[in-house]
Amino acid sequence: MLNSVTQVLNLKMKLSEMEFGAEGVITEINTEKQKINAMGIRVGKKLKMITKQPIKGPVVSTCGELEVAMGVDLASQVVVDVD
Amino acid sequence: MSKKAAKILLVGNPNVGKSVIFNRLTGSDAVVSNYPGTTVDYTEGTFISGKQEYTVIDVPGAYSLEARDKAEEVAVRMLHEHRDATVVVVLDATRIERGLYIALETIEMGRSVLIALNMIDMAHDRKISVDDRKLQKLLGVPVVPLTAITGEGIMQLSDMIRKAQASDVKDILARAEGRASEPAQASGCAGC
Amino acid sequence: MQKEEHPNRHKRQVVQGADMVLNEDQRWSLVDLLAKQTISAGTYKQTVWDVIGELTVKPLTGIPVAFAVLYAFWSVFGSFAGALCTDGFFVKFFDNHFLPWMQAIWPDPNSILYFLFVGDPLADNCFEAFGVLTSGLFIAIGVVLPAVLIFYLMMAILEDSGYLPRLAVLVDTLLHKMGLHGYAIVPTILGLGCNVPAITATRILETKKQRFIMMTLLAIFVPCGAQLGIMLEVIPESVGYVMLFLLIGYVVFGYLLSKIVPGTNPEILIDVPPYHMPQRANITKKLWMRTSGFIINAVPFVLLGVLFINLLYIGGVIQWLSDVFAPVFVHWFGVPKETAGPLIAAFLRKDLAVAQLSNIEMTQYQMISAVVLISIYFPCVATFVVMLKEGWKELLAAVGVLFAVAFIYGGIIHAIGILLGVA
Amino acid sequence: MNTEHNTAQIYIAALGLVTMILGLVDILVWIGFTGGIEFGIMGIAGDDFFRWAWGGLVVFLGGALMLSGCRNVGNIQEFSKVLLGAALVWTIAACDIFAMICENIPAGEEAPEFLNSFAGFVGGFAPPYAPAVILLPFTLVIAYFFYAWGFADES
Amino acid sequence: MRARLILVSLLMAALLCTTAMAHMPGAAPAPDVELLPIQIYDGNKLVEISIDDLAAYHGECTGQGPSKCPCVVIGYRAAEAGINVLYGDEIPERSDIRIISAYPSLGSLQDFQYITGTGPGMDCKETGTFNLILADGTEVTDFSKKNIKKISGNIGPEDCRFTIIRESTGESIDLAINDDIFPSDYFDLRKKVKITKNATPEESQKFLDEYVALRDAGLTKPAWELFKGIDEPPEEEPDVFGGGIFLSIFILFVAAGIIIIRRK
Repeated sequence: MLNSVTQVLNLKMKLSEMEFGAEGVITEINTEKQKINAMGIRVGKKLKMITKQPIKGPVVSTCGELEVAMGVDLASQVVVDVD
Repeated sequence: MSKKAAKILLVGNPNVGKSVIFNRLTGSDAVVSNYPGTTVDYTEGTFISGKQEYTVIDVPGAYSLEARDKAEEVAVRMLHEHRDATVVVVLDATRIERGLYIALETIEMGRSVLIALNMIDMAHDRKISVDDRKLQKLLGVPVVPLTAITGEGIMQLSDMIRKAQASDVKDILARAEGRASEPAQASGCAGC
Repeated sequence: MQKEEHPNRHKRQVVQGADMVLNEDQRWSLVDLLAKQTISAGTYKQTVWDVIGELTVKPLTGIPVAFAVLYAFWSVFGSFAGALCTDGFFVKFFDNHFLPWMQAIWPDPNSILYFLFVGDPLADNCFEAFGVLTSGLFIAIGVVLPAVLIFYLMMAILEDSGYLPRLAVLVDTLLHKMGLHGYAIVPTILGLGCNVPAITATRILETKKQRFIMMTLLAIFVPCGAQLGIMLEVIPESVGYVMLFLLIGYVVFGYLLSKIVPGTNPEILIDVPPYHMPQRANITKKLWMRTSGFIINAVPFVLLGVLFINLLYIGGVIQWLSDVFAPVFVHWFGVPKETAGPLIAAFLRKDLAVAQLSNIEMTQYQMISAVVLISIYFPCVATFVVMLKEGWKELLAAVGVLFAVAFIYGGIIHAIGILLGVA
Repeated sequence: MNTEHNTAQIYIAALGLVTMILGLVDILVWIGFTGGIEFGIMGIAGDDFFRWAWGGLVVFLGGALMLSGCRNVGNIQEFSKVLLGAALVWTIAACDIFAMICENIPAGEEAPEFLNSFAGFVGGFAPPYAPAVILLPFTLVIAYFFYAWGFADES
Repeated sequence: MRARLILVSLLMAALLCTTAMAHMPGAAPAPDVELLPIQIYDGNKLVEISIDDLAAYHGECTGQGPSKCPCVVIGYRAAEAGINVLYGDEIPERSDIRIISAYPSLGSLQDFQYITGTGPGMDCKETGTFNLILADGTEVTDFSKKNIKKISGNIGPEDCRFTIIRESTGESIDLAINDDIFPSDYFDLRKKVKITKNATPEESQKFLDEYVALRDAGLTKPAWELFKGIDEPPEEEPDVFGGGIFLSIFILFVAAGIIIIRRK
């Protein structure tokens, strides 16, 4: 059910809460903006969430050609408009 | 008679093949030394191109000069310590945007810069084509495409080092936005 | 050296000085502009390598690969350093040729100098000779050097191939809870070979806190290659339990330390590069630089360590210390009185202490707790000295933590023994 | 689904199953159900935790990966799992062969000379072999599929 | 192949240790080496004959208490080596064993009598055959101490020969003592000390030392060093053939792999 809702509402979600393999456009990055930007994860870029390690482990996501792994708290700072 | 050994700093993101280029350029006399006061190491070596002798320093990888960790801090300090050094910014052709950021920062510091566009073979495999001529025109600094792994383009790199030059970021901005101010070298209209 | 706490303030001036024209956002938009005009990306069909790249990072398929990589790491180490170099060549060379030659050319066998440098004249193998030039050199060149060589080689291959970041991501969950981050797997693996290169490898971690925790855990819970070899030879049946206790200690005390030690423990934020074939030139250069670095600053310390011990033996300090500490060992740690000597000697020569322990009869549980005590006890002298180079303040703090941990954990193991009714 | 994919699927499924069973046998032998067993040219000593329990687990997981990927083997995602499973078995086999090489180069403990005789060296490679080594040629077929089905070329 | 290896190494280990008390006064006690007993079937009962049984039997016959003089040792080793070669892992029937000795010494002949069950005062369900046929072909039947002493006046190392025969298959093996086992002057010293009894104190002391050395050699040396006719068991030579196949296949695959990758 959740999936169909996001399809319709274009729900904004945190990267850390995205489904495996979900894609979306980054709408905002709250704290540590410069650090995350430097890695190539920037507002307006298309991002795909590859995997999450179990028990609050790092989140791995690809953005264009880049593949970046970030801690779960960092990932919760990134908000993605899931399509 | 070769002039006093000119200094070259190899700057760029980690994993872009800086050390492969370093190995290609320098002989086996490269030595690892520790940057004073920190736990960060860097390698230094020498090579001769034409009559000019160069000492090359492989600066620790950095994503931006907005130092985030010890290694990036050392990179920034090295840039400031070696004021007269030519800076070769190494970009990964498959992930060029991330590399361009640090390239722009270096140009903004007013340094004489040369861009080494590495991993052209990888880019070709991934169907990414980079118009280095255009980039050179826009940035106003020489851009040398190469594939360090096979050694292709290394010769051009060592020849072009003499042609490294500074550039003004405002001109780059103008050219990028098509406000046709005269490009640094070749004529040709901008923005068409 | 400016303080760790507010680096950004200082750096901001450097970067945002007069020469910086654009701010971050303007610069990124310029980057986008440039990129748009110079890059054209065609459609790109995922190759097998990309899919494998993803599979090795996803936990379900990634963890088996991590098991296989660690297995390969240890197996190649065992075959190359163990079977081929140390047992196959160095043991024979040192015992049959070097030791007799050494004993022959050294003037009179009962002088102090002889004892210091060649050790006990009756010894028939380099291990018991215990002189600086005999067993010191043997352990440094014969045992530790091949181990470090193969470890550095494999570590370089892992780095260049691009697998190391994936391994770091896989283990980050566990290590992050211990105040470290994924890349701390590198010093841990190196530590199983020899603690000295591992301590120098802690530079891979970002903040002081992480480096301190890593160094302390290395010094306490990660047994070095020489000691592991001896344990396998002398007490093969209880090595499993000893390693189990060490692993539990590593995780539990890592967690505790991350709670106590001040300082920041930033989350992992790393780029995961695509796989590419490691370059031979790169690897040989890296290997050469690191190994020569190891020889230059580690081997002298191993020799120094053996010399230092011999002086202590002559001075009778070891004997005095073991008498003083005997009651502690017997009541608190529950090990027989005679183990006090080897346990004190373990302060300086871990692997020999395990050998001396083996011929003191005690129950298997006592043997396990004694060996665990030896490994969590002080690191070998070379490690001690390399830690000193990394900063004497950290060293003192590490020593403090080490005594506390050895004391507490020794007591806990003894208590568990009593509960199980085995001690 | 052309016939070649079908036969390949069955082959990979069978191979995956056999690999899992052999991996399991390694672990069981170590746990001590039976002393070291020899079966034709395959021998499982089962005496050392590292080689047989850990190695056995890796072979078991390799088999599991092959099985998990063997359904529609034409698809790149599934085939990569099969390839990864094969890679696990190759790792163990390669480590065994490397171990054989390293153990056979030096002469025995007591022998005065350093290097083993040539006959001694070659003799060291005699059977029995570990299960992973025996599975090696069978898993190489997967490498053949890799090239034959054009996964390799990026065109 | 493995079973044979274990047996050989067991035999080696066993040979290295046996307990002995020579009746020769003043002889040093034998090295504490324990030898593999000879196993034979007497009827369907398995009988194990160890060197101690033979020493005891020899002591009984000579009335001087159990002693492992060199002759007893050599006799035992010859019988054991012969049986081992002829029967391998099987255990022989007592009746199937025939021993012909050319060495007229009390110790060895009593060994053989005991093993074949033909000795005085022995009640065995079945007996093998034992003959003492000297070098010149005459067969000696009177095994009394006096008679043996008389004819063993001038024997030498060349007399120390035995033939063990497996009656059922007719197979036999001739064992002669190796030249380096008996010291050159052993027999003349023996004559002086034991028979003519005119040995000087140094000579008897020298004889005593050689006596002990001979006994210890007999106990500790492996069979193929003691006797001509026993070849050293091939120390498990590596299975070059199996290894060769594996290596060549391996190299073939690696080469093929490299070529394919090169061509890619």
